[in-house]
Amino acid sequence: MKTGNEQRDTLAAPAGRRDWLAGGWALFWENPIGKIGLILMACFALMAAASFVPPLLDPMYHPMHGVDPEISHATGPSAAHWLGTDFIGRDILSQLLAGARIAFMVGLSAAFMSIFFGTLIGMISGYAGRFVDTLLMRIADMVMVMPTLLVVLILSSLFGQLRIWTIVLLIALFRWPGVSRVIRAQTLTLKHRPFIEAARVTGASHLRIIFRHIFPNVLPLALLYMTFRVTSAIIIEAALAFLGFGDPGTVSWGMMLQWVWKTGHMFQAPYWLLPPGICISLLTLSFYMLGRAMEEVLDPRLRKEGESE
Amino acid sequence: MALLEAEHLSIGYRTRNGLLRAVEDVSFSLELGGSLGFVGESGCGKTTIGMALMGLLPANGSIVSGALRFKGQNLVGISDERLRKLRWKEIAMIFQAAMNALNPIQRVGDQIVEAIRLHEPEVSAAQAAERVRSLFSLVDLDPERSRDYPHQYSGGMKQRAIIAMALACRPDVIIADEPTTALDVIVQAQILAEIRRVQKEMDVAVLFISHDIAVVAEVCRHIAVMYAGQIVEQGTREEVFETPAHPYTQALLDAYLTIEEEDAALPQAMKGETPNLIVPQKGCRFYDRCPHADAQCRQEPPTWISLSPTHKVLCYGPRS
Amino acid sequence: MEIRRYILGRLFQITLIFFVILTVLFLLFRLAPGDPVSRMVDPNMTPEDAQRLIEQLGLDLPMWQQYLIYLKNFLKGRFGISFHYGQPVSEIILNRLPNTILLFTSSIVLAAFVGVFLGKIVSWKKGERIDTWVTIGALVCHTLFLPWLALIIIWVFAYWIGWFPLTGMISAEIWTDPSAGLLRKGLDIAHHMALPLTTLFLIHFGSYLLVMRSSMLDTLREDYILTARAKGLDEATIRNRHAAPNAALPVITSVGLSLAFSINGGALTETVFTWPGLGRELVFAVSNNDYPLAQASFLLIAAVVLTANLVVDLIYAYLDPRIRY
Amino acid sequence: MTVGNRTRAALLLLCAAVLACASAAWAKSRHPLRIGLGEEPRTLNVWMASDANSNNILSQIYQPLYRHTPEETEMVPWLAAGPPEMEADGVTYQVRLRPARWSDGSAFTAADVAFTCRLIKEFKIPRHYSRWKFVDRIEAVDDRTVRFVLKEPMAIFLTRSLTIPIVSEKEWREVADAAKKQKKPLATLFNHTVERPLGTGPFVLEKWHKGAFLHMKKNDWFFGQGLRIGGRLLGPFVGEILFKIYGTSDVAMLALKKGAIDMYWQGIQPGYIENLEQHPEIRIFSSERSALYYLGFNLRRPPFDDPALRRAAAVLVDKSFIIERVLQGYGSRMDSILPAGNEFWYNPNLTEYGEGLNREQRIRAVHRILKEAGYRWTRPPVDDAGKVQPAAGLRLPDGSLMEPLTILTPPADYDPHRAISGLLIQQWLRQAGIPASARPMSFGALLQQVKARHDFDAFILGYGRLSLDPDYLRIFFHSEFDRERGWNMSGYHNPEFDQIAEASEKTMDLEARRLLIYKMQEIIARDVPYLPIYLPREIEAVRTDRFAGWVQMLEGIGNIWSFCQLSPVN
Repeated sequence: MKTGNEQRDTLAAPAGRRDWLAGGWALFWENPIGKIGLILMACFALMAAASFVPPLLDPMYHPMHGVDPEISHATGPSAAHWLGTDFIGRDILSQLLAGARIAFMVGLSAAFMSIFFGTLIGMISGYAGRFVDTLLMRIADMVMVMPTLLVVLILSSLFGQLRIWTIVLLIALFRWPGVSRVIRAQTLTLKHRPFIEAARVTGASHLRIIFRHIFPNVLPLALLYMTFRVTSAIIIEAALAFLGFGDPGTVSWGMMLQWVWKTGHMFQAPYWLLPPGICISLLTLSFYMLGRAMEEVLDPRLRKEGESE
Repeated sequence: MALLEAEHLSIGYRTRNGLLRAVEDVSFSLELGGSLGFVGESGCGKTTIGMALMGLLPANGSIVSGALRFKGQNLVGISDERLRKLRWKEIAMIFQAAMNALNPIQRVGDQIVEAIRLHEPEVSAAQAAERVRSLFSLVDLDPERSRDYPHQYSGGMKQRAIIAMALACRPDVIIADEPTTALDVIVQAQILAEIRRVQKEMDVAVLFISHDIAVVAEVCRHIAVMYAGQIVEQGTREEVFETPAHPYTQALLDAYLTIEEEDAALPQAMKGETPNLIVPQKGCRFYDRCPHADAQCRQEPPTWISLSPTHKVLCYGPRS
Repeated sequence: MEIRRYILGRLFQITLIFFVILTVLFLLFRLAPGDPVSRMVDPNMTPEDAQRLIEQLGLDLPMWQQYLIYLKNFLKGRFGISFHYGQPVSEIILNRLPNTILLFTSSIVLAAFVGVFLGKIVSWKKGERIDTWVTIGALVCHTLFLPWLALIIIWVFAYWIGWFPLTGMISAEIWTDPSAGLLRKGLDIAHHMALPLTTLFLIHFGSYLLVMRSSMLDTLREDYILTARAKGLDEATIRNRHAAPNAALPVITSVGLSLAFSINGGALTETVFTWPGLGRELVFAVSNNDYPLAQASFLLIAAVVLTANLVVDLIYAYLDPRIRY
Repeated sequence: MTVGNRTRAALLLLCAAVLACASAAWAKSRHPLRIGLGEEPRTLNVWMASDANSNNILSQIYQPLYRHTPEETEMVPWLAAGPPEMEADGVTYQVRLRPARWSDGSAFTAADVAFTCRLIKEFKIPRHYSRWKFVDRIEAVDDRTVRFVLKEPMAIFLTRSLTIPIVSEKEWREVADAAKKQKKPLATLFNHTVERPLGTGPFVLEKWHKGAFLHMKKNDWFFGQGLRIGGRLLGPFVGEILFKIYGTSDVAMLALKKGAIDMYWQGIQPGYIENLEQHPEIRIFSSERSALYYLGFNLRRPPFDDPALRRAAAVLVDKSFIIERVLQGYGSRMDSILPAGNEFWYNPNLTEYGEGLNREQRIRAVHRILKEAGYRWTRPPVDDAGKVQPAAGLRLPDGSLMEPLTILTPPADYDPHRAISGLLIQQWLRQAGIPASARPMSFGALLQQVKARHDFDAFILGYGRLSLDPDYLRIFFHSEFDRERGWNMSGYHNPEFDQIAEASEKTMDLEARRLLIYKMQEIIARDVPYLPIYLPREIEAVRTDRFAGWVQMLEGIGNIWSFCQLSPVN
């Protein structure tokens, strides 16, 4: 308990931040889980970066439109196609690489947005208190009981196929309550700390207090939650695409699985079925591991709520 | 033969930066029914000694050298199983009340019964419950409240319950680690009186740990002042209080008196920080903060000087 | 008295939230393009036919009237007639609900127990190899992509090794056999349930294990654990009687909080395993524009999650003497 | 782990093993025909049923008066005893019935037929009413004779009207009477729950275990038993059928390979074939279909109101590429709205846009067509030197820049072929500078957009089971049907076509009607309101180790002939 408070205080004090970062990094790297997570993520980042290469080599490696003129059905790994081709002759490896890019994009942007909403609402709710607090938290309760995947599924099946950015936005809109609860709790403890009281006495505006004083103090916590949100965003997008409700103009791993499923290659083409599934699982794993390791660095006591997802 | 005896005891913690010597070459002894108080600021190693006595050092802590004898039996290197049997039966502990020393989801009485029946399996549940009631009466608690949960108690009541728990198996030694910290002054006084009383009534030896020299003085006949992992001065209550030899003891007493008199500036000696215990400095550990330090203090560690058969100090030039 | 007031308050909140969800759902489904009639791609369906059907289904009324009818029926406990099946929605739901409850509850309960148990064990060995491996294993299970995992499981255990039936809940051969007794039928369901149960179990137990482990590690830093050690209790007693009960409390909260999330997984599992449950029915109804059925299933799920959260809070309060409402 | 725990674990394992073996053994005791269904049937209410799975079940129960033989050349009397006798006035038909019985043993009479037809007319039952509204009177002359009096001569009466399933008066009379008293009679009729449908077919429903299976038994009263109809000796020779529900075809294929089902009654993706062919006991049927998959244009607004642009699009769409890659070769190109397999009505002499051209040639051809029609580019697809290049800035003949347009397709989960074809077509159109983008939409929303709101540029849709009678040509393109929820989704208006279409509906002489149908196909191929793309084949897989006798016909092997002829092996 003591250690937790001490660390939090160090967090608040800018002077200690560099030391804390160095110490945190050491702690992080010492943790095998953090190490594995980081290495895995680096691999996927490399994949995402490499996704721009194949289409430059030959237009037939374009993940969406490029087809091998020689191949008109699913084939296994070969020299020209290291992971084989899909049923119309598109290269699976370049799809896999492009999928990494999409996964990062979806995961990070959805997580960023949901953290943004969550932090904002949490801070306002905690800081304003009373009626605003009650209202926002009841809304949070309501959104919280919605199974995100099913909601997005309903929306996308009702309003036609959704663009990838709409999906990202929807995921973010339904994933904020968990974050805002934690941020609210943190804001409540901060609210009566001397430096906030002092700011208020000197006549700082509410906005200034929230963004200048409270925000920097809840930021590490928000970042921690972001890693967990990344995993859930990636999983939801993949599940959506798998069920056929993804953005068809995008090559995501979920889409690849959908293709392999819907075209009847599921149990025929392991070279096509396995890579996207493994990639989805490993990328979410890497973010999750990162989050857990970060959490141990940040504060072992703050975890409870975020983790069940 | 002393009931409890430490000889050149050194305890270290393994940390990322190296071995932290939290306790260095400490010797003391406690007689049956006697009382010894450890005083020092936080981080000086006093709690570590308490934990070592209970065999409850954290996983990265261990006794590096020296011996710790209880009734002549060396506790260093003893098997966990034997140590476990010894705990509470022979050596019990009173924890700080502000801590969650009581399990929040068990009834207080049950927690005491658990200890009794663990060490005395022959005692029936009813007998154990009866004993709890009498223990509660002994520490001035309403026996009926033994069926309550800890959160229903006030700070002082919790402390009494903890004392009752410590007495449950009639141990020979009780280690009291900051038992009155975080209690308000009136309750603090009551608890101290309580400890003194049960010590007398039950004839149990008390090892009292506190940062507050005044509190220690109220309970203990002997006092050991600790600084940076070492005992720097040891003696009877009167000796230490009336003729403090070590500059640190003097500073502590000064601070105590200053607070009493609500006056004067911060004592000189309290400036500066406690030394790094991983890479100990060559000379006296108090060198940086000592108002009387000289070149010798810096070069060589001081040795013990006996001022009386019971009073000794770890300093080159003890001044009275 | 206190607790009754608390429950009443919560029930009131739940009703309110429920009502909002009800309205939002209604609006969503009515605003969305597409109706069940336009789905019928059959040149024999003339525009007049379509118009007639729309009138008969009551889709031509003004929105507010439809809403009032919807509310009125809802209060009477009538969820309308499924467009797709032409049967009362309540009948369909009542038919599917027990299956979902059976699969979902058993997997969650099993996962929670195993997760808590293993979490308890490994937290005791923190930093040792077994802890690292079990933690990594739990993380892997927890982040596995569920539909994919389900398909792999089907392929390996139902097809390749062939121990279990591929999908479904009962086998037609046994249930049409007049000589089959209750036991055989029960065993048949258990046999079919093994794989979906395993899938859901794998996905969930990891998360419960991780929560339990963290919670245990926090608890182990608590002072009453030190007290328990000081009392001379052996490690197993400390773990089981002092640490675990305290550490399990956050797990209960986590089960409640993650329920909505688990339901996603439940729906996916049901879909892949053709388990005749509510989640699968919802996915199916949604893609068939069967508003009454989709609405009712979703409402039911929301109601279940809301109530379950209340129940979780009550259990928590029951187990933790510090909380009294 | 203690000894106790270990024992417990071992016991558990043992239980699992016993369970696995036991259930496998139980399955062996009887010999039902086991059929996989893709989804649960919606309903057993024959009036409500419009989905394939319900129809699969109901087609075993409710029977029509006439049906096509597997060879498709002619209609044979089914419940009728002989061909309909037309009287001299050209509007009165008399049909004799076979001596048949309902599955409960009661007699099937002319009253049942008359009741069914009147029910359709009274309730104006969707999907059936349009084929019966021109029938004036239906009379039961005697127990075994029905007389139909039409308002005017109708070519489609025999093929389209007399093929509806006949229901029993006993089963439906009360329901219909009760429904008529309700505020919404049709809805009441639709929502009537049928537990045990009463039919005349080869099988009767024994039990429908919701969400799991349907159990059918042989109908001992089946009128065809032992008869020879259409040159075939009818059974059924199978005692029971179990219909099992598999949500995904992948699992159904595993079930087929494992032997858990004998047939999967749903078309499968070509992707499965290679693997299935490795199993000697599995046989693949690839059958002709009567279907149409096409790209439809909105003729009501620019840019596709211009036939030149539609023709250009027709040249750009590489049908062979789609068939070879997307359909994996299991399909054929279409140039008419009618499938080529419909040999009698199909006009083989139609323009084959872009046939035999490669990509570059197509682009050049389109460049030419559009330039002649007055289109201009900022960067034409073919530069001055005659080299093909990425085009940009396409301007309409009136000088305005072409707005981005969308091709609506069903979503990939509904039909991956159409969704992917949409993406391919998008790329091809862009090569000529047409700023197209494919947008998959949920099926309901797509139809709403196209059929009701008429708010779209182009779309890809398909008709699964087109009747052999080509009357649908009229329904798709007659201007009468260009209205909300009408089937003329393109908004095609051509008085010449309308006139021919109306004539074709009423021309009784087959040859004369054929000429009209030929002409209609020509006009549509010229104006391209719809661009027919492909006709996929129906691919089905069965096991051959337990049952034999599948009858292949148009639309595959899942037909009443198969079920009347299947018999256990050995």
